[in-house]
Amino acid sequence: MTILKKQNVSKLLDELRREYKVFYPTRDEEGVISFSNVGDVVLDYSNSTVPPKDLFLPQTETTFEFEKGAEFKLRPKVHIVKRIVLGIRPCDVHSLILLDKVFSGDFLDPYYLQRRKNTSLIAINCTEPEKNCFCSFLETGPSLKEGADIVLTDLGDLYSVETLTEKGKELVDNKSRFFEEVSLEQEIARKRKAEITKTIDLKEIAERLEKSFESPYWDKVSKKCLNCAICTYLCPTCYCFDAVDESLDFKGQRIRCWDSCMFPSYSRMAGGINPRATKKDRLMQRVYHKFKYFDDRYGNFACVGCGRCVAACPVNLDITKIVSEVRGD
Amino acid sequence: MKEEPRIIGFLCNWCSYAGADLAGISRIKYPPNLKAIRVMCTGRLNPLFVLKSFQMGADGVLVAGCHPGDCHYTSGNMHARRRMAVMRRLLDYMGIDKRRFRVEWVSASEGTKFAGVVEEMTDELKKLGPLKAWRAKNEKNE
Amino acid sequence: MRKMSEVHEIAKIEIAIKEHASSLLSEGAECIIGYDKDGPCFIEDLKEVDKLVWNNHCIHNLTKYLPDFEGKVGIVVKGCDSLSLVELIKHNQVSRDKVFIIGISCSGILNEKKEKYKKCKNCSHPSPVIYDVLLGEKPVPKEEDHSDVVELESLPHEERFSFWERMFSKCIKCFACRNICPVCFCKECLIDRRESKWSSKFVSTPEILTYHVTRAFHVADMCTACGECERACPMKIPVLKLYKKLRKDVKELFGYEAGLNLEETPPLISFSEDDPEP
Amino acid sequence: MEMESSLEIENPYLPRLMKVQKIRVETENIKTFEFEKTFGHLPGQFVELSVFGAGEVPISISSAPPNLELTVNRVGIVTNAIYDLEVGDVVGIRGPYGNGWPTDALRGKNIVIVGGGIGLAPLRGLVQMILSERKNYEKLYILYGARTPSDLVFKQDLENWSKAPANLFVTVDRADEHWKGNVGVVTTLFPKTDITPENAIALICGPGIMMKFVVKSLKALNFEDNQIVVSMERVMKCGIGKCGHCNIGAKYVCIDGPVFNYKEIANIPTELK
Repeated sequence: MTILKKQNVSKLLDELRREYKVFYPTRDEEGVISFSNVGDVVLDYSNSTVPPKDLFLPQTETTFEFEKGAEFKLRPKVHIVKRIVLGIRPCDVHSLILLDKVFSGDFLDPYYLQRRKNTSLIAINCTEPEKNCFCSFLETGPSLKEGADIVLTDLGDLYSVETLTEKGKELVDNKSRFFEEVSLEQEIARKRKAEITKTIDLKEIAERLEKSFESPYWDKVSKKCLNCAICTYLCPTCYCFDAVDESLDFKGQRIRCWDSCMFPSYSRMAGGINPRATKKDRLMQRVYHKFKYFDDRYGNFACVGCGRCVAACPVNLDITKIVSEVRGD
Repeated sequence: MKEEPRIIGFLCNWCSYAGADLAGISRIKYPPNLKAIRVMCTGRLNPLFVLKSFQMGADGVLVAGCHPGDCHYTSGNMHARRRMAVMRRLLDYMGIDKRRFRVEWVSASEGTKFAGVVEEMTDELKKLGPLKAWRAKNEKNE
Repeated sequence: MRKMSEVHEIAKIEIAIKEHASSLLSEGAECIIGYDKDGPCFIEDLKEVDKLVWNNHCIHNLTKYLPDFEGKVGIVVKGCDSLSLVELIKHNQVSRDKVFIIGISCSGILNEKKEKYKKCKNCSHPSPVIYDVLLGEKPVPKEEDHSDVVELESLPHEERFSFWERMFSKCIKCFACRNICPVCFCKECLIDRRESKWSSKFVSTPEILTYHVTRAFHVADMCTACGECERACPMKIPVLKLYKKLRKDVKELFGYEAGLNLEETPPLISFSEDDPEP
Repeated sequence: MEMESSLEIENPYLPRLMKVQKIRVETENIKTFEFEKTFGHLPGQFVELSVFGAGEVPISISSAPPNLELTVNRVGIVTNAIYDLEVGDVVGIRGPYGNGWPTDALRGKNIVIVGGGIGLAPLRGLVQMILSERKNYEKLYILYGARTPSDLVFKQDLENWSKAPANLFVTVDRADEHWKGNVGVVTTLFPKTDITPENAIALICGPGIMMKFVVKSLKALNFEDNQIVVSMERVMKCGIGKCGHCNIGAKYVCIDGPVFNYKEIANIPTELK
């Protein structure tokens, strides 16, 4: 099998940086983990505070610039840079597979798809999940079988390296001096198996949700929600965006930025009518969209079990609890 | 070319704006660095006005209104005095030097005082240099 | 670790909360806002009173939820939370006679690692300043600690700016700090008003600075430093350092501290002839 | 940084620049804008209309092809900017988007068209199309209601339709001194008609609350869910099924709608709010 010694990681990183813009997990002074292309690489992390989705769907981006004048100009701004994301977790890789479904289809989204096409993923399997991780229930982890180009597994002082795509194979071949071929069958046995302790009951969830549109359960459970956007902004599968114009005089840009179904303004129409006017409507939309509507449309739950929304909610709203508890009666 | 300091002045309609006018018609020389925005009263000033000015490229902000006790609306400037005191300290705490945000009381007859304030402030801002940090950047690194 | 006597104290408080909740509900209260094992909870049914707990998960400032209710409610309020409640009453968001305050003297809430929450470490008001019934032994109030503010004040301007720049460049504009704030009770926030173009949806550091400074200024004479904003922040931005500065300044300039009594007029809606010059 | 070959993708977010050719004032707040006849569309489809600097909004096409007319009510930032446009001004247009009215299914049927306020806009193109090939359809009822006589849109069309082979009924919620017609909400028109569900399809567009009550009235007349077709309005940002805003159940109003058979959405309780 192919291995990568831990002491070679930073050398490999330096080498990759010559050809690619490389993003990897970093930890700041306050302990927040996010993907960045500067700072020290941190691979012994459980999961990043912010998912790497912003590398593909940035929180804000300019879709085009416009210039009014004698001649009216529109300039689209699609970024094409070769990139590598190193150290992405299996759940987050799966979130990208879900986002791919949204941003392709009858209409192709060039902004997202260009980034996807030009980015290689070097994932890292989970050996020490967080207490809020429940990926095993959604079959998105803790080990990765598809979606990345290369998968690493922590085996103590080295990583085992599996290539899942042609692109991944090429990458390893091109940088072969950083990798070693060894027979390490006994090491595989040493592989720590990730223990997922959190549970979610997904049994008949579609039917249960179908039957509980009118359930008083929602009034109860939504009362403490603050309608902030933590759960949606930290969710690796939430993709909703807003588009607005920013301009001064004759020049300006159309930007798109994340939006959240938790905000009242998300569904409020000009003129003031809001089809989802209450906290309850908004929380229901989030849960139904993740565990029913998205499944009806794309054939998957829009949840990868990363547990970020559970961990970060300031009032302890727990989607696993809601999904497990909700009943039609 | 050295960048000239840019000052946004929020001037009360009933006093400082007229004071600025008087400085003009009396041909008192003062630096052209101040762009005046007339407000009906310093009490009208929302903290956002000041923040937005810095964000849009101002190096300094001047708020000028009627002397305490002389407000056209009785007490607008008295309220402003409290708010601006808090604002000034807050901005300083956030890294905007106190000298970049000035509050002055200038009556309609004080053309000379107005010119003096602008001159002083311009000189001070020249020494401090441009305030680039707060200006809106339009592109996050990709 | 807790001492044995403290454990008893905690258990006694929990029993008392349940008793008060029961009697309030049977007297016709609409709801009891308290804590269950999952955080904030809203008890409307006598049968559910047993869900109420008093333990180390009770970190939330429940006064945030009070303006949602119209009828008579009972609420569990810690020392820090009581200051917010004073502000809510003062600013006509809650009427005093519609709320029964179950005040709790609290020695600090512990997090998962069994350490005191950051906001509890330098608690200046462990005991409620307003209550209908007071549970727990009354600890002595401490002087509010502004050492972190003073420390930042002593740095040069550039360093202060780069501190805030680094902090706020992390902000994802989830608005949890605003939405969890008990004194951010505006029905529609200025920052959300797209018509006025004062704020932009473009997420850039100056834009984020503007949001936080605007919010800080708006709550300058209402903020009680309850610390919920900082606790809610998923990016661990020390926003309280900003609000505490305002509390400190407002105290120094006008001798006013938010949350301490119902009679004093908030300084930023009043003035006096001999106010200090800006 | 090394560049890799770009994907050959047409950018669906990039609007086509078009000039306003004609403007017609409909009411105090509503104007109709006419553009070049450059695209084929189906009645009931919509476009994303940009006024650069103000933003972009979805606007339904109010004319039958090949004419491109957009009727806009000023309610928000963007629609106010549209309202202020002058002939010759450049705007951006993306589309046409959405499914449009099920025109094929209407052939040989009795057609009941119910519009409320500016909700007549997406229906106007349909009426124009039906009238231009009148023999392909059976009876045609047009029921239209607005708040006051001065809120009635397409007054010239209403005049023409009253003389055309169609049963036109117009009502206003509040009359003024000159109004001689019906007074009352649009559902009060049903008893004045001889509408039956036999071989009929009803097509509705208007404010949510109006559609809710029209559906109720139609059901009282024994219309089945699948004989009722509605055109929905939601917040939309992209128009192409990405941004998530117009989500209703598993459907997106922008690509699965805006026209829905009532059967498709009847089981979701939030649908016609």
